[in-house]
Amino acid sequence: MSHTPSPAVITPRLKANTIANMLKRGVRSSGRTLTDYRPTDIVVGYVQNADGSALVRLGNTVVVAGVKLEVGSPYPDAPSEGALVVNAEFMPTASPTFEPGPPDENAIELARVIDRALRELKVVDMSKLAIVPGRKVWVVYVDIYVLDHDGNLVDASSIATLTALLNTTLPKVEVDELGNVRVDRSVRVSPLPINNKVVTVTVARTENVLFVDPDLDEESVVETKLVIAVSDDGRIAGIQKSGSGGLAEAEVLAALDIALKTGVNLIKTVESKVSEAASGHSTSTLN
Amino acid sequence: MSHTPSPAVITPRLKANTIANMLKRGVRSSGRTLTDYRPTDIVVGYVQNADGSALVRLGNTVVVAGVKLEVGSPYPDAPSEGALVVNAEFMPTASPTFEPGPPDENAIELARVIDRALRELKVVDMSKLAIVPGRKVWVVYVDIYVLDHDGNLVDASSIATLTALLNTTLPKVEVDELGNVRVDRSVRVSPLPINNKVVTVTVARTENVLFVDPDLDEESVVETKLVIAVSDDGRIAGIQKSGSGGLAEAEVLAALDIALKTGVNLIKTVESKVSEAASGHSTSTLN
Amino acid sequence: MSHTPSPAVITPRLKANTIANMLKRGVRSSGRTLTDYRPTDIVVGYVQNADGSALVRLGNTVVVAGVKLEVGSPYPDAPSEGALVVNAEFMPTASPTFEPGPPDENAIELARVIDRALRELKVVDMSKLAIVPGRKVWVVYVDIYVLDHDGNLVDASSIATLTALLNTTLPKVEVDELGNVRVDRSVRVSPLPINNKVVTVTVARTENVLFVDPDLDEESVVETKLVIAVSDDGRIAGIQKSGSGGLAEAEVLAALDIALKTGVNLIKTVESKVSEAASGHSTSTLN
Amino acid sequence: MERPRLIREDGLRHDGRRPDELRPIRVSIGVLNKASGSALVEYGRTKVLAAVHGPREIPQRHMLLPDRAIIRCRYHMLSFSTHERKSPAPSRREIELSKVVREAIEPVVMSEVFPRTAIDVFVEVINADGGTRTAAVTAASLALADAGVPMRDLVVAVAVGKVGGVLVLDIDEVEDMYGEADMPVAVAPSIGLMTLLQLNGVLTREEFREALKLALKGATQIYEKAREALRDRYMKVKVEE
Amino acid sequence: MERPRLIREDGLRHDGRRPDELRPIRVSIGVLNKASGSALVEYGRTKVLAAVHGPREIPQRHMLLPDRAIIRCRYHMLSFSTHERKSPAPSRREIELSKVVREAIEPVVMSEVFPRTAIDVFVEVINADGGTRTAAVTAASLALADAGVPMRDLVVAVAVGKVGGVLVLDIDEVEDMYGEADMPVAVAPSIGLMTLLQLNGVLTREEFREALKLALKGATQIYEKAREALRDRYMKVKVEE
Amino acid sequence: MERPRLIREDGLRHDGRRPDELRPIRVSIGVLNKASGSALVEYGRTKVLAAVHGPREIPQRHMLLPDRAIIRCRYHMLSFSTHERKSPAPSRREIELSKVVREAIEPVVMSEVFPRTAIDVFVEVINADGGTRTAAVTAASLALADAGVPMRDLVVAVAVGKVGGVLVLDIDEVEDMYGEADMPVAVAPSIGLMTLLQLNGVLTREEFREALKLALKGATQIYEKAREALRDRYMKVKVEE
Repeated sequence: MSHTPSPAVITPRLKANTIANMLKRGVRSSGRTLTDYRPTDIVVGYVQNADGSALVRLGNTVVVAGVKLEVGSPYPDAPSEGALVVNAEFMPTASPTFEPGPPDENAIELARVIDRALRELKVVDMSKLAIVPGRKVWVVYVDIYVLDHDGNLVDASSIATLTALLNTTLPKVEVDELGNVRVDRSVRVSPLPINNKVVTVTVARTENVLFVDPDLDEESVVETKLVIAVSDDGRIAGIQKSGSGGLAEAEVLAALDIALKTGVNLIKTVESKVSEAASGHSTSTLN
Repeated sequence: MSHTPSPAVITPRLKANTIANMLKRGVRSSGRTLTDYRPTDIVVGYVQNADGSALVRLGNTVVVAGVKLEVGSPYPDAPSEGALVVNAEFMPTASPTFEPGPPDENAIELARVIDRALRELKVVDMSKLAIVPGRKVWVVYVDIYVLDHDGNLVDASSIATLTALLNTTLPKVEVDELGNVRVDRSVRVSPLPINNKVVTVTVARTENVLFVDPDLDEESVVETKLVIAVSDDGRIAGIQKSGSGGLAEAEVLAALDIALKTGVNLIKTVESKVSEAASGHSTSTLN
Repeated sequence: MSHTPSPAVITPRLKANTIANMLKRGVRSSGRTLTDYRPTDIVVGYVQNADGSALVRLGNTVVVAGVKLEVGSPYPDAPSEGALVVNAEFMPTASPTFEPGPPDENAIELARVIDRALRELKVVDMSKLAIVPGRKVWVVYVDIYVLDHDGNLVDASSIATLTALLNTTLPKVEVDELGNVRVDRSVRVSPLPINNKVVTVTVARTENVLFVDPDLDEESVVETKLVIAVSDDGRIAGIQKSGSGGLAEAEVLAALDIALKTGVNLIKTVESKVSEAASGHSTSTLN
Repeated sequence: MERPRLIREDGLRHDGRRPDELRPIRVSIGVLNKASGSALVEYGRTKVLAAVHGPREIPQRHMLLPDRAIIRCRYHMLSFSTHERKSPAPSRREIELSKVVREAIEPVVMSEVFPRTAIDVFVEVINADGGTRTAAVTAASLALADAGVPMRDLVVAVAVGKVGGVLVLDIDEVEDMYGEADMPVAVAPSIGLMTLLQLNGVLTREEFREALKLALKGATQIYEKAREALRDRYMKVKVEE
Repeated sequence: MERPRLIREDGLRHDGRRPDELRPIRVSIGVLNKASGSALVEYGRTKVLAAVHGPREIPQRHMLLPDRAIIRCRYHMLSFSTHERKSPAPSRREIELSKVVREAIEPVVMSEVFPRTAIDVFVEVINADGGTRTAAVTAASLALADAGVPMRDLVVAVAVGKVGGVLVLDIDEVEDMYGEADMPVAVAPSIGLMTLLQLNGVLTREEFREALKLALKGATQIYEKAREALRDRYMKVKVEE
Repeated sequence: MERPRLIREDGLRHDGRRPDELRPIRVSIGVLNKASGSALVEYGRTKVLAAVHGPREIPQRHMLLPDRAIIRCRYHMLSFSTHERKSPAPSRREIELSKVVREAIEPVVMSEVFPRTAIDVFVEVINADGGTRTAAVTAASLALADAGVPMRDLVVAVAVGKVGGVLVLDIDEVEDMYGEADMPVAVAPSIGLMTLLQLNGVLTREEFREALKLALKGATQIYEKAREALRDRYMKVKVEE
């Protein structure tokens, strides 16, 4: 059962009021404008045992995403296509309010929003992931872990996911005469085939003010968010209104415009980080 | 762990006392005699996506039962027979005291009592449900949902189950040379093969009074119930004593006589509703 | 999540203090010396439906262990070897503080300590448990149930496990031309192949005193235990420090010496009980 | 099942509807006896039951809020409501939609009237033929009204889809499965608030504008149906008294 | 396993028993150290252990009742007690039988003596050869007596079956598996109450009457065994003191 | 994967280390923003993050103790940290190691300073290449220090293995998989206490003595690294202030 959440006790009411009043005047405590996105720091290939991975810092929010390729059976209605599974967990390291245990509705919603954007835009080229058509295909597991929570987990997760997918390489496989598949992860044959790119951009609403990329303090005064998936060619690849409030039609259209501009830029940042890493220049770590 | 239930707070103690006193004098608040069954309203084929279904109203108790046929593997010890799976859930819509979640012991007991009656009387002719003998058979899933709870859930469920089974048709299947089975639910080839018919009749005991088909208020004063499965040819196809009390031998025999008479009539009601529906005269709905 | 346990309320503080003071003087309430093990009573073959079983009483601690052999698939990396699965449950019969439900961390730790000792010492000869090499092997399920808890559950469980394994016989199997395996448990073809033998010996520490085989009252004053697996040839086949305290190097070495001596003797006791039983002299039961 | 032709040569849809045409909508209020309020809503063959218990006290006191009622909501599908039998365990989709439906009705409930209580909304999908979440929002909103929970407005919902390149109103399951986009929208028309907005699929900015307009148009029609049903129910009660 | 001949030509059963003959019944009381009361009951090869904790306070206070003790009961099978290994997860059968066993002992417990407490009964099936639920009821009843819980009567239980057309007492697993009906019955003989009655199978009214009579006859014999065991236990304790 | 040669002809190990040589150890303290304390510890390619929340009050009051803080600990592996993807459900191994890690740090925490509170330690294995539990203990101990929890000593841990007949320090995954024994040890060097000791494998008494000596030697080196990192962190903070 989904239930009205208790207000997080993280941000004291006085501070929340200050934040809300500043936002109404178009000012943010961090000095950002309403449409400023926080700096994003991306470490490509952070986890050696993953087939692709990324650590993303969006302000003080930290997310690690990893891709594992496993040999599995295709869906009966798509016998020559790979499969995609996206999971997200909010780790108890990220916030004193996060409990260990299976993903709650927020983590499930986050994973499903990213999953749908990847799927609808055909980000991964599933048609190239058959190993033995009709029998064995690659299953692409994307696992997202939020390690530190300073707001806007969806966007940070979507950036980490896109980076991890772009960082993923297919291991060598051998198929014997009986159709058994042996994977040799020590040899990498090609990058994961990618068709398109997508990130989400979150626009928050407090009273009548719209602003992008809320941090944790700002989220304490947000009742409604629009999470907008943006493709590299500037189309809308998904929307999710979230939170216990509503929006007017004009607000939705304004939020879209903010998101489309921001999203295309974020994808460019990811692309440049990934090619930097491919040419061996990525160095940063979690510290 | 099973534990002594708390008395439901639904019926106030004063009202419960009145009900108990009336019952001792052979009178029921509804005007029924001790052996009167409530009127039953049956909608045959209530759910389009089910392979067979029924909505049953027993007084103000509402139950919907549906049958889904799935292709499955036979049990090793009966390679040419179909399989039967009966589940029941008490929906939170039915009572402010029902919590969402997996079936509790009462729902499990209800499902198992109906399951055993169907199985022991061979209601569904399992020998005719092989698709590829030894490899693929029909699995008959009967799912029972209690939507509104005004007492005697078992009988309402058993009536809905029998009706749904009589309403079930087998979809067309095609088996290819590899033994793969394709189901086409848009074409119906034959009714589910039925050998016998069964319903349960519940006889309740309060102090020394026996009465049939208790409603929710009456259940608040009942310590012991006998659920008696009755076949269309007037035999006993199952018994379950339920509740934290006991019965004397003579009471058991008296309850049986009530149940046998009532059960045979209930089955006739179901049969006539099903044939009405087959000839296109069923109309009622949940409203 | 593992958490600091609440002190069990079973043993009153006054009594605990007395026990601790006595131990410091090298005296135990039972009259045992610090290195005395409690008498062990072993019933070989206690459970008819098991393929091997034993009931063990260590003082007032009672454990029943049973072995079931099931036909299963081998691990891909050991296609011609059987598999071993060890589970333990602390039954609510054993203590008013044990709750029914899935095994807690203590039961899981116990099972894994015994599992590792069996595995590392290759107690069961897995290479002889293939039925159809690469396809079908015996899976050896060892299930341990603690029925009465008077301390030192690990050792009692390890003794019961070893006895049950030595009591286990392989049923007859028939493999048809399709590779299907039929098991006939009414015919027994050979004992389970055993390479080596192992039991654990637990040495407890209270302040600076080491003593073997703590009973439940003694466990109330124990902060640290070393569970030491001992092989029939006097080697160390596993160690697990348990409890919220620590030990000095010299204490560890002293504990080892106690354990090695005790363990070898315990294995001899088990061996003689098993051969007694094989010649038909075992009689005792749970009463 | 082969991909059907979603837009016919005459411009109508696979079931004969015009692009901007709703399926037949049926609304029944107060269909259950033991719930505080209930409603059965049908969009074509999609059939959804909603029941409300409360406002009431609950044993899980730590969830309650000092200044308003909390809303708890479960979206649940009966196992036989779908083409393939749905396993009884709650799916991730059901968990997400329980949140989405809750957040669609929460903005209109005057929860401040009943502090320290819970209002429980249970949605049961009896038959699923596309649009179950939108029918669920409409049903939940009517069940709340039937329970006498004070509300700022009714919320009604409908999905717009893009199928065969055309924007169409109130898509059914075939159109959802084989179409290019599905955009469910919930609206509280009198207060001008969208309380649910999802897009599954890819649209340009212009297509999105059009789709939104179409959704609001459909919602207005459903709103009229819903208010009419409430009026009928209310007057019947008056007469019966 | 092939269907064995259940009734031999001489009219005896597959294990040589007469139709109205019990298996050897063994009863041991007070077999556990840390439980308030315990009993081990064997019907032939069926071996069932019951332990009682309480009456006691429990952390789950919301379950407790102001005017009497609640009884909590778990029927559980050890994994190796059955022919095929039983998975450790509680089965639907175990959940049902926990309720059935609880409701079989509840009528004789004088729970009003210990309000606001719980009496916990744990039944462990160690070896299953038919009749585990009836042996469980007998064992639970004796464990309660051993724990000093005041009771109106002992409850004992036994199953009657119809096998090969013949009504037989105390059926074992083979008879249960291949027979036509299985009817477990629990009785508190001194107060004339049946506290468990189930029928799995199809009987006519007359067959049922006969079966019931046979069950009551068998129960009387078990009742004597049980009382004798209690007497022995009690006297031993006296002597030991 | 074929069994690699674990000890080369020149006496060095498969990765070129001497038998008594640690992998490169990296320690970062205070890497997370929202935790009371945190540390990232790397032993070669093994990468483990620990975070501490508390001392704090918790809703589960029945767990708390009147005379000291309780420590709660979870050892958890990210799904992609291992060769084969780890299923998200907690494994029995993770449950055991949560206990083992908790019991390794508990002896040095001065829990009596904060009665009726909980100190929560969350360990996340980001990349697993052998020695995750020992890196976890070191990380947990540093995260506690970073959180300002008063401690009697730091605890650091390292595993000794027997591979190809040779005792070696700080074994990696290949050595663990193909070696003969694995013995993780945690030590609080200044107070001379071993707080974790496990042996998986078979050793003689003499081998065990040797192994223990080697472990204590390795632990001393890690202890220096850990103290240095704490000093750096502390001084940086001073300077920043």
